[in-house]
Amino acid sequence: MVIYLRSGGKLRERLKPDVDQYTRRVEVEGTPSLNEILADLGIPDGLVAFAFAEGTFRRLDYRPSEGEIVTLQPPVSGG
Amino acid sequence: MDGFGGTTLRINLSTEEIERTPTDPEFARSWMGARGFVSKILYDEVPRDADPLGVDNRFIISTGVMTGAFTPVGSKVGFGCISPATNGHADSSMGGHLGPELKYAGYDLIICEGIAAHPSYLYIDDDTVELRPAGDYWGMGSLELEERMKNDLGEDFQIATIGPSGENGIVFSCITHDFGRQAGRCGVGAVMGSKRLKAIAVRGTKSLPVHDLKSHWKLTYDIIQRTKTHPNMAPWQKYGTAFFVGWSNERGCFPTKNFQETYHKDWEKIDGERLVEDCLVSDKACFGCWMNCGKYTRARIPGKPDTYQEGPEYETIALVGGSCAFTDINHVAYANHLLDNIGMDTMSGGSTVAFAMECYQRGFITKDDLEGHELRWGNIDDFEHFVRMIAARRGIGDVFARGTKGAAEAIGQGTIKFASQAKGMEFSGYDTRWYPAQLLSYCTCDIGAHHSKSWTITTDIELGRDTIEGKAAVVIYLQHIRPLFDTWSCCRLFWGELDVTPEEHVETINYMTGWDITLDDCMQVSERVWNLNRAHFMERNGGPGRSHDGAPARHLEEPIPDGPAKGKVVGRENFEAMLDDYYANRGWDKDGNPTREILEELGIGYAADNLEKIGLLGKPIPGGIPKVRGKKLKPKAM
Amino acid sequence: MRIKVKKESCTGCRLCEQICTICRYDEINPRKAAIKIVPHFPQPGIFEPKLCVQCGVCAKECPVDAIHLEGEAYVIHEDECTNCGICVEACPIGVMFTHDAAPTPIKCDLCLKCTEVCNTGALIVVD
Amino acid sequence: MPRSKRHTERYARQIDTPGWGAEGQKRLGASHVFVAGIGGLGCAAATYLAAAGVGKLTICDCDLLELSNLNRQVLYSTVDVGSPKAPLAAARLRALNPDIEIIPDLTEIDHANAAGLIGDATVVVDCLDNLETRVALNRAAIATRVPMVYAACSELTGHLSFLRPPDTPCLECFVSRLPPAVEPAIPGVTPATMGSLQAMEVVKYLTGIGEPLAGRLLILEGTEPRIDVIQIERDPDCPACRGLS
Repeated sequence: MVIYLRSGGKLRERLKPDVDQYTRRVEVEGTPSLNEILADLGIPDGLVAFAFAEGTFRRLDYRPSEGEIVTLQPPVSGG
Repeated sequence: MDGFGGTTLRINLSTEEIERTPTDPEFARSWMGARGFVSKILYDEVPRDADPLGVDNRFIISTGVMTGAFTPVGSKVGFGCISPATNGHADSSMGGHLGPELKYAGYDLIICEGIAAHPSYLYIDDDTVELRPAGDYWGMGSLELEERMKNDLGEDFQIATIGPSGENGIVFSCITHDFGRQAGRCGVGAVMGSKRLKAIAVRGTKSLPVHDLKSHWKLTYDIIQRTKTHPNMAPWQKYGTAFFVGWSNERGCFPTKNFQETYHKDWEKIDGERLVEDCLVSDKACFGCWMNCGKYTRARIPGKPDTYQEGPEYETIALVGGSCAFTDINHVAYANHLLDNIGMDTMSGGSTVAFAMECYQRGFITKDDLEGHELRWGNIDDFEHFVRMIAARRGIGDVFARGTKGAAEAIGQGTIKFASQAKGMEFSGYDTRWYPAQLLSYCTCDIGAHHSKSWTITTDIELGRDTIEGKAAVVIYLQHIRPLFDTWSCCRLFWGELDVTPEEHVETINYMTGWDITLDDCMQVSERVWNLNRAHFMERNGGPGRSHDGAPARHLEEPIPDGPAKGKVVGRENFEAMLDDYYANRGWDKDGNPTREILEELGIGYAADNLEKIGLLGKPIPGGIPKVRGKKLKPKAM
Repeated sequence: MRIKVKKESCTGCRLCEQICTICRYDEINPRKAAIKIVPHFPQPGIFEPKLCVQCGVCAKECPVDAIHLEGEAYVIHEDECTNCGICVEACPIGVMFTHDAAPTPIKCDLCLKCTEVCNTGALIVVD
Repeated sequence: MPRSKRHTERYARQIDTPGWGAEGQKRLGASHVFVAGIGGLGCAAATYLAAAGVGKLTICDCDLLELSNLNRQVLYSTVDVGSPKAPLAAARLRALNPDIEIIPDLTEIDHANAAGLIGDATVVVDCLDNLETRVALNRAAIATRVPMVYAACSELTGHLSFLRPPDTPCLECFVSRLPPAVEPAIPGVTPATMGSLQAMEVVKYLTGIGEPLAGRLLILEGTEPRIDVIQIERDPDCPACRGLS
């Protein structure tokens, strides 16, 4: 199936967007978790803190469904 | 005058006259401070038939040579009067910040006489001294009032207060300061209340004159650096005196169920470790002290409001916790707060409730006497209700307001046997049946039973707990050295626990004052005070002296039923033999009456004249009095 | 180098106040100290040491520039100070103290003696 | 000028905000806001809270000013480098609004002292710069039941939420990963925006205007730019607020 991963910030470099400036189309087999998808894309642990999809917070054990747009968030704790 | 505030205040509460005089340097040198000052003034001024709670008693507030001056550790202030508990000399001291504040305001001594027309408080702001109406302060609890007065006058005033107990003349009423420091013993709070003096507020902003400041501060500075790593420092800082609960239990001297037993099987539920782990809010030190033995705590009991208090300290844990058989440190801390706020000494107060609990256990008092309540061992609600009955002098509370001796006399039926007191003041938190020197210490103590003047648990262990041999001489030495700290008006613990020598204390006094005195000179002052207090007690209470030194029957006759000291008891014969030994070593005759020879050697021949007039002067000792009274054993103090 | 205050370790003994006036004025008088221990009792039951943190606001506000940065401490020059009290008002943490018998406001000059007598870790020197 | 007239004039331009009024202004004046950290977020948040007339502001920060702070921490001057930030900020804010109480506190916040520091505060504003201290503050806010307005920044990304468990998640319900060890880039505009939004949440809460950002996380992505407000929920296994009710 196909899902879309988005990122506006520095994760973009790792994500290599292709749909537009922020979004990458990813083809996956079965219903993998975000953790598994990120590992396949070679995005190291620790770069993504959590994600959200359709206005809802998602942990990285979340399994996106077909066509879902998932926005990734880096760890943010500065001030 | 170097080393002193310089001014003595005399306040006639009846006429509101306030007289300021320079403190007499000769007087200062002869009596040095707090306990010493008090002893001399009471002896000179109080008519022998004066009612302790009447107009002729004096209420004295006194600092001493070491107070307030970067010393180890001049935090103390002494209160003096004729005690309503013993009808003799009373001095009771407390740490905190009041003493130093008084000295920075310039005062060595405040002598209050008469009785105020209305409830009042003493207001001192440097040179401004006023007797102000107490208004609605009267009736307030000690701790509540301190908070209120800090709000009314400002945080930089140091406040001492009495509670309802002191207002109502309960003989074991205390004076409270700094949210948990007390001049607890001898009923000084009752005398303050009898003067209608609800509180003292002091602010002092002056510099304390010191003769040789550089040598003075360097000495104490070096002592601080040296003692920071002393092995006793860490446990004292962490647990304070509560550390000794386990120690005392192991040695079979922890009062339990009103001294029926001497080992509390649940001691681990009320010891220092429980206190620190369950209740500690902060560590709290007196002025100028780097050992911070004060533990400020919060007690939490379901269904009751949380209370904040300093302590409980060892003595409170022993005489409230052990003696009333509590098994939860929160209950002991709550009881501590209750007694503090109501204005009762936790030692005599705890003991008096424990005594009542035994009376209840044995059926001498019943529910009918207790407004339908019970008085069960270890029950905080029963404890609280009974304390409130005493404070308000309701019903049988009025009887127990006289302390264990007074209550036993009123109840009769042989209850005096289990009143652990001497001269009308309750024992400190150490049972004596395996510790004969401690029993002698209590019974010969000039203010009534109190460990502050002689504590011998380690001495008894060192010399052998089953013997009386050589004990009396050591007790005498301790009765001179330990009260010396009350006379200098500093804390005893730096000597006892951190090996700061008495000689170092004397050195600091010399730097401060410009005097050139030795420890022997100071020990003579201490012995002078002891003998003057003895003479004074006999002049007030008749004689012979020996008749006032008796021990409670329980400690002479009733073997300890269980625990590490099982089967131990001092025995009447042993006790009387110790008294003989004690009098001989003091230069007193067999009846316990001081001789002219000793009184004159100490420079108080006038006391011999007075004793002679009433036929109580000691008979001359064949071969003369001992050259040196008392014998030093490597001291270990608490 | 500065003095770090650990409020929760303060036991309110005020040795710091005493040594401060001994070293500053050759006098024993805690009211003239450049450090002040404020108790908060009966609740919450803690002590608060009030001590200059060398932020320099006083020096900025001084109308006669009598407060100078010397090493890491702002120091009042007694001969230049007019004792006008503006710095006392301006101090953001209320640690410029006054005393009737002191010629200028009283301010910490980082002599560090207080940290030497403190036995609880409430006042420690940090770089 | 008498204090009452000065008061009216100072707040004249905000008091007519619907729902604010004299009552809301009074509530602000009676409030105590604890600002944890006076860096980029804190400078913005504290400035607008002081200006708005919050009666008592505690500014808690143990750091000394560094030159590299000045790209985003605008309460300080270049000559202040090396001095402690909390009193400097307090002096500036006091000049901005002398009618409120500002208490600088140089205590380093940790697990042991955080609850005591918060004390009687009405609201805590989390303007800290590291996760460890944020967690200590979060625990203390839970223990004292004081609501906390959280914000955090990295590059052009910012997060914001109003936390008051058990009604909302706590910080540890949704911030579960340790950040990378390297200090993130923080252009001044990001904390300026997020700190201002924190002040807005505090002011709303104190005056009672509108809806707090409760149970929701606002995510600012400055690059696109885009703002998302997503639903967040309590983590039943949260180490900080599990079982709280």
